Amino acid sequence: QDLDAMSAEELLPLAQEEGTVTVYSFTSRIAAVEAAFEAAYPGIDMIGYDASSTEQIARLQAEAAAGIATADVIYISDAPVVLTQLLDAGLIEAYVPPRVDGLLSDEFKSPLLSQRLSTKVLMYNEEAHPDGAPVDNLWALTTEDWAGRVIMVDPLQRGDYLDLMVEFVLRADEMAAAYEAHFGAPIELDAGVDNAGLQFITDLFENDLVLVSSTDDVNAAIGSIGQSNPPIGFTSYSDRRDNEDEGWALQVANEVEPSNGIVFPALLALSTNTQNPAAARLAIDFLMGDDSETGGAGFAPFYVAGDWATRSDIAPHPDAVPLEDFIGWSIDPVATAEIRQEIADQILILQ
Amino acid sequence: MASISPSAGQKRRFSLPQGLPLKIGVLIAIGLLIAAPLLRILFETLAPNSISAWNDVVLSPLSRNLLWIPLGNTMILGLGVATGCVLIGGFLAWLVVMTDIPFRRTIGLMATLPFMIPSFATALAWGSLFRNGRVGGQTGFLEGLGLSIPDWLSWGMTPTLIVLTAHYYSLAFTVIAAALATINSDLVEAAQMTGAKRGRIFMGIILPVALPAIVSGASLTFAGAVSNFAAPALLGLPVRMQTMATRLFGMIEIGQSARGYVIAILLIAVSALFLWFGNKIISGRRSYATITGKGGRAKRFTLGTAKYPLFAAAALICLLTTVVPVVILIASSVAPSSSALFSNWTLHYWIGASTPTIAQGQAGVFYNPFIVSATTTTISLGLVVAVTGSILGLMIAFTLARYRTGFLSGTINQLSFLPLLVPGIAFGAAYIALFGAPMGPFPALYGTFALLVIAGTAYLVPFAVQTGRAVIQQVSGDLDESARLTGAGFFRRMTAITVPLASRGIAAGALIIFVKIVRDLSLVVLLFTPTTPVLSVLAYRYASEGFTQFANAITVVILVISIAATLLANRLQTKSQPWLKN
Amino acid sequence: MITISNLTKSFGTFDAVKSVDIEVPQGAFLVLVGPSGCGKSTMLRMLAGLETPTAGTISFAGNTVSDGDRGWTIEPAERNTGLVFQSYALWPHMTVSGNVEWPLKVGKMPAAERKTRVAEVLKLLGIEKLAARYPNEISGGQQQRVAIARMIAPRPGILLFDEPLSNLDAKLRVEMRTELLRVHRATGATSIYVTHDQVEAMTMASHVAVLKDGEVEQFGTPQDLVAEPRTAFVATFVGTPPANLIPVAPQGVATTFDGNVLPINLNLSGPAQAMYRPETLGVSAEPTPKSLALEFAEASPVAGRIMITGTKGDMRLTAVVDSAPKFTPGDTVHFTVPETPDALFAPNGERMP
Amino acid sequence: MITISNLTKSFGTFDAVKSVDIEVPQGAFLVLVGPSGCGKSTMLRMLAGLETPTAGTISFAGNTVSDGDRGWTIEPAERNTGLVFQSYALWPHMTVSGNVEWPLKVGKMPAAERKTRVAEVLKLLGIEKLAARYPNEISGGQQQRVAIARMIAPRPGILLFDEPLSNLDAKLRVEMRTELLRVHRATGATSIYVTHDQVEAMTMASHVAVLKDGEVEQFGTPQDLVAEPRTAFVATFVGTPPANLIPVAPQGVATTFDGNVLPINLNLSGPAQAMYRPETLGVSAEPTPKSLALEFAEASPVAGRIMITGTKGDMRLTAVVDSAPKFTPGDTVHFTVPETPDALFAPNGERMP
Ligand SMILES: Nc1ncnc2c1ncn2[C@@H]1O[C@H](COP(=O)(O)OP(=O)(O)OP(=O)(O)O)[C@@H](O)[C@H]1O
Ligand SMILES: Nc1ncnc2c1ncn2[C@@H]1O[C@H](COP(=O)(O)OP(=O)(O)OP(=O)(O)O)[C@@H](O)[C@H]1O
Ligand SMILES: [Fe+3]
Ligand SMILES: [Mg+2]
Ligand SMILES: [Mg+2]
Repeated sequence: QDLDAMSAEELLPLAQEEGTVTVYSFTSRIAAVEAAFEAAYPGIDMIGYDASSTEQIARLQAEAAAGIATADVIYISDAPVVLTQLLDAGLIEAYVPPRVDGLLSDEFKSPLLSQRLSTKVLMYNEEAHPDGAPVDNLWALTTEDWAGRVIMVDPLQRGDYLDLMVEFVLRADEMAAAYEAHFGAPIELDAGVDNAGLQFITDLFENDLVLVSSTDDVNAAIGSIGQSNPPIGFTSYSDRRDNEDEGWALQVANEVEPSNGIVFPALLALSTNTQNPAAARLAIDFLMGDDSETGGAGFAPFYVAGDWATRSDIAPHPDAVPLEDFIGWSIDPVATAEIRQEIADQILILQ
Repeated sequence: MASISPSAGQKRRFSLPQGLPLKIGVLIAIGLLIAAPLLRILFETLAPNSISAWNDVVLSPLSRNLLWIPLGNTMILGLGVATGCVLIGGFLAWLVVMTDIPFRRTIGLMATLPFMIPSFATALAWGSLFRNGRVGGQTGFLEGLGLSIPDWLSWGMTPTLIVLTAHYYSLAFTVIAAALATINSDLVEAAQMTGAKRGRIFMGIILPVALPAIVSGASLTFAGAVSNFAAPALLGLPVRMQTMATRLFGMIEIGQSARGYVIAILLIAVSALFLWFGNKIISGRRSYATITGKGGRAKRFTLGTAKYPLFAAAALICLLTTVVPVVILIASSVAPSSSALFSNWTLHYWIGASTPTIAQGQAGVFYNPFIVSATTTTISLGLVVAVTGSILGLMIAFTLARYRTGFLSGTINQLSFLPLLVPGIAFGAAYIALFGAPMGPFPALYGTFALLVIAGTAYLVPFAVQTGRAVIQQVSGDLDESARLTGAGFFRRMTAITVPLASRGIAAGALIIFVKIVRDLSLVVLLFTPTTPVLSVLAYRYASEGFTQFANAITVVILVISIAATLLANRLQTKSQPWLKN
Repeated sequence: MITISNLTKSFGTFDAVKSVDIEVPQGAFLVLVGPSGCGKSTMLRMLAGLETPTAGTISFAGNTVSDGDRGWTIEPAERNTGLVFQSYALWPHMTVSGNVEWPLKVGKMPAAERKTRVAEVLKLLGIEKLAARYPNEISGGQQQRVAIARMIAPRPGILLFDEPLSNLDAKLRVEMRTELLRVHRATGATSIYVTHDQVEAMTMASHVAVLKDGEVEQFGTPQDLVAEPRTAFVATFVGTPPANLIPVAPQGVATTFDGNVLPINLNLSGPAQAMYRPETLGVSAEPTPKSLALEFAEASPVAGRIMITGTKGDMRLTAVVDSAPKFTPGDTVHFTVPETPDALFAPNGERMP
Repeated sequence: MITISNLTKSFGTFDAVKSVDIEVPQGAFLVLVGPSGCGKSTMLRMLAGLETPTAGTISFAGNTVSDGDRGWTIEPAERNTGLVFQSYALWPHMTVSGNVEWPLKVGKMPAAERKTRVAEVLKLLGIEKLAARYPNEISGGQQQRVAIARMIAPRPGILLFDEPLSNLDAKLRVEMRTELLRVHRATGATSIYVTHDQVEAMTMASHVAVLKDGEVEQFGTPQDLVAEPRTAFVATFVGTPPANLIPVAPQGVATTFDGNVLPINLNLSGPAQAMYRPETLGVSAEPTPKSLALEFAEASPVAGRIMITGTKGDMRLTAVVDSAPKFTPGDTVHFTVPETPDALFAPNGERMP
């Protein structure tokens, strides 16, 4: 019978027969999910493997080479890499639980199921700038005012930042328009630079962009309170939730031309060689949340300010800008994957 | 027993040169454990869809930033750190082992610690003193005093060099101290008789007779420095300084692993060159036999008036490289805000019950249900790998020390060093691919403790080889020969003669392995089934969620385990070498 | 029986032992003597199986144990030999009794027997009080005795000694050599013994081999060697004190002795070396017709007599006389030469009939 | 001048050297002799400054250099002494010439001069051909010579030798002692020399100190010691061969010698030990009225005579005779005792007037 078409209730007995399901997860919040899942479906043991996207990919590839399969469900970010190295290579396959099929827009269903959305967007220190973001156009970051004071993680060390760079190029036209809006003149491209997005990246790097190695460093640099002239930079909107604990004053710049950054998905997929096909599907179904306002126990760990459920029926977190008001670009993993390496090479030359 | 002749049955004819069977045995072992995974990594880069990576890395417009500049930086770091570490480590080792400096044991313990403190903590410690406003956020203590710290002192090569030296010198210390402990004091006394001053004796006699240890120490610290990611990433990136390690990490991270592996292979090749050179130095006709069959006396240098200045210098080094990072680390596990490490301390992250307002309701590490099981798993893993790694390392070290020349020895030497330079993730992946599936009569090891042990052993055996060899080379050959005459077999001699004499070096190697595997993440995370996670994985989980305090608390737990192991090793040490008592 | 044939050992281009042929009968006590660096220790190490010969073979009772030509050698462990290393090679991490006991443990001797045996050999060597010390806590001579104790404890079939008593005082040395001989006789083991002590060589040996530059100069009983040295080298090497050699050449009916014409007719046909035993030379403060003037070097009472040595250039003469004037360094001593030398050697060192 | 007063060195509870008082005049050549483990090396090490005395002081030319009572000692580096270690202590990582050269480098000798000096001492010790070898590539005796060369090269003011010639052959040893004496005289340095070789002690020493269990038994010129041993121990320790001691006790007008009554009247008032020099004892195969029967131990030609040793229980007698019957082990030898002993010692070892 067609497992893909089965409802959770139909899958349950089959899954219980299988008895276990292994989830590779890029976040440790899987532990909370595990507890909830086992409470919801007694008799099925969920095993959560917690490993970064990169490690998951390495592991899946190595397992495939050895002809073994231990994973049933893959919960992973880094969509562009996942598409090329796992999906195209046939190591994972898409699955959309029929229950949520209608609640997701197409971009979240294919090529892989997106469970929620995260961001890499322009953030500033709201203590130093109580009246709102100090910039209203990305191109301002390339000006003298912000020389040496724009900070982000090295895009050649973190895939999501590379995706951000790629997005600038994919949105070159918007970038060109924003340029004109900011400087009042159409953009002139440097030799060898063939679009406004790349020109932006180039100018940004030339403006003494400060690179660090982790998002937390960016947060601390931008957000630490007590700074008279804090830098500005790209980081996760959801990190704002740590403001109080960490002594930060992070705020998102949501009124920026043409956009403040990217919104990208966390993906759920089936391992192609899963030994527990029913339980795997059941787990994905569970991870997509129940039909309550907040997604219930399965989604609870992910119901945080600054991250958004892909399901249209889960209410936005009250502490954050709702997704529809958010100006970040949603990435297109397929398009991103196509030019990602090329952009990486360009950035490499810039460094 | 008046018969002269061995009966015909006893006769065993060797038409092989001495040592060949041993060499071949060792070669097979490391061929399987080390060469196979490395070759797999190499072949990965030669696959049709990744072969272009070679061109990209070596011969394209990208090469400059992808390879050459990072390579240059890496070599500066490697050589600089190795030099610094050997000097500082050697100096401290001499003080602790050979002189009557006050608080010898304490200094000795402190000097082994920096390696156990994660290098990010050392880098943070540097930042907390010297950080300037370039990146934003909190500035360091000195800028807080109103001093203006230039970029070169805050970021880039200089601080990275210093931090890595402060982190790795303890490796050199451990190896060199083990070697110095075996030097008959009459060699030093003979030098004293010539009228040579302390420094002269140190440079002219002590360091050279400990040359194998120095080469080992230099090799280990070189490898450590060139493969360290945390320090250059934290301190170098803001001024766009890249090393092979940061590049390699980045390439794998952004999905260009073929390029990453090519970089790794090139790093291995370059390092192999240095290693070969180092080995060349110590494999000549020269002997380093300082433990001889004429029991020399064990005596300490009296420092006289220089005692206190030297003590002050040693104490300062230890303080700066251990106490400061440890304080920062502990502070960061009790301070609610990472930007104000010394305010609002709370023990919540240690002993707090679950409060929804903090860290999404995580309970303090002591109440964390995982922590106990993770600690047990971690310690057992550490112990098992330390034992297996030491045994394999001992075999290799013995082979290398006794048969120093020849192609086979060279190969063994190089091979047994390489894992130090391979990124853990690549090594782990190769292991899964090679040994994950059932092989003939052997069951699939994937996901088992056994695979992790085997991989960990192979991955960390270089430490045991380097520390072991340095000491074994100092055991005069006639001690083994006189044991051979008694009819004792190879293993008997090994356990009764070589191991006790080299015990300090072996213990040092085992300790380093223990600390490494307990802290290691990349290999463990890839190979282990984390139903019962180890501590490092736990720390990683917290860190990736942004619960830095928890992560740091676990790091402190790991540090405490490491220190406990050191203390234990020290104890066994003194017990196991009664003839070195003073 | 130990048969050594054509045995050669080279270190790089240097030949430490060159085509040595010796047959040592079962139960014999062979003493190897020879100048420093002549290859004695190398010989012992090859016999022990620690060193593979470059060429030649060694066989024990007819079984080849080392074959340099084919490059193999039987493991030391399987030769039933014991060696006292010149360097002692004590295990620094074991106490004195531990050092002696370990080989017995390896030999699987039962614990009780082992204890007795250890106590026994330590007592034999007079080091029973040091049992609990480590090698670095005892004196050089004590270390040397531990090395001997360790070697003899398991009663090996072939005993190899490399200058085992060199660091002992004269009194102890005399006692020890008696003990070692007793051990040798009690076990009937074949022993090969390297020493520089002439008295040791003469009193202990059933056979002596004199080595020079890796070659055997003469092999025979100790009496033979003293009485009939086959070469000039042997003559100057054995005996207490060894014999003197004076370069001589015919000069009409007289003879030049080291350039001085003395009215002695040796009937030479060409230059030669004349051997005089020390007791045949006389000594006086004044020149005599048949005396040679040398510079006084040293005097020492030996066996109730006085041994007087003089040097002149390379030549060194030693006379043993019942009484002699008192010389001080720098004095001239006149050595009177008897009519007939004890032997004559050709300039190349070979004995003349 | 070296003044040693009340010098004591303890290792834990064991006293290796006990209240030694010696004055060594400037330029003297003091030989230390004594049984294995009696504290000779420890003395030298204290003189060199390598060991701090437990008590007592050492002063060089009036300047205290070690003070055990106050627990301080001047650095070896500042004493201008040189020591040939009993264990050689060659630096394994330097070649032979490197070993010899390093002290000169430390002494800041100019390179050219250094080269000459190294070549010179290597030549002096006959090891010039080994200059480029490492210590593990040369023989034991060669190593010992390197140790000597290294010590004398920088011409230290006080020369300390710890059994420097023990591993050399007799011939070389004779040559070397002449050379060492020459070095000693040429520099006028004070030398302290440990040896077990009686001939060395007799020929080289201006003064001899006999040590026993860490104490000085007798200190004097070599002649004194042989002629007038102050204790029974010294009597049996010096001389080649050393004197014999026989336990004697009065038995009416006769005397028991080791229990046997011999018709010799020694006028004793109680038990004592009679000393006989070897050359005063006779030897015969048949008993005589004044002979003692012992078991034959060994015979060896010495200085044109024969040295015969017999043992009985603990007693060991050595006679030096011009000729003797041929004995084989196990034979009974009869040692004839002369009328008067050369000296008498009380049972506690003290000399009787
Ligand atoms: N560390 C130590 N602990 C205890 N006793 C020691 C120690 N070192 C030396 N001794 C003892 O001190 C005594 C003197 O030793 P020393 O080396 O001076 O003797 P020596 O006269 O040179 O003997 P030898 O002729 O055998 O070399 C010996 O009995 C030795 O056992
Ligand atoms: N590894 C080596 N390389 C070169 N020559 C060596 C090596 N080992 C020993 N020799 C030489 O071989 C010769 C014989 O050495 P061996 O140790 O047998 O001498 P020996 O007769 O025992 O001398 P000694 O009486 O001084 O102990 C020596 O001249 C020595 O220099
Ligand atoms: Fe579970
Ligand atoms: Mg030798
Ligand atoms: Mg001594």
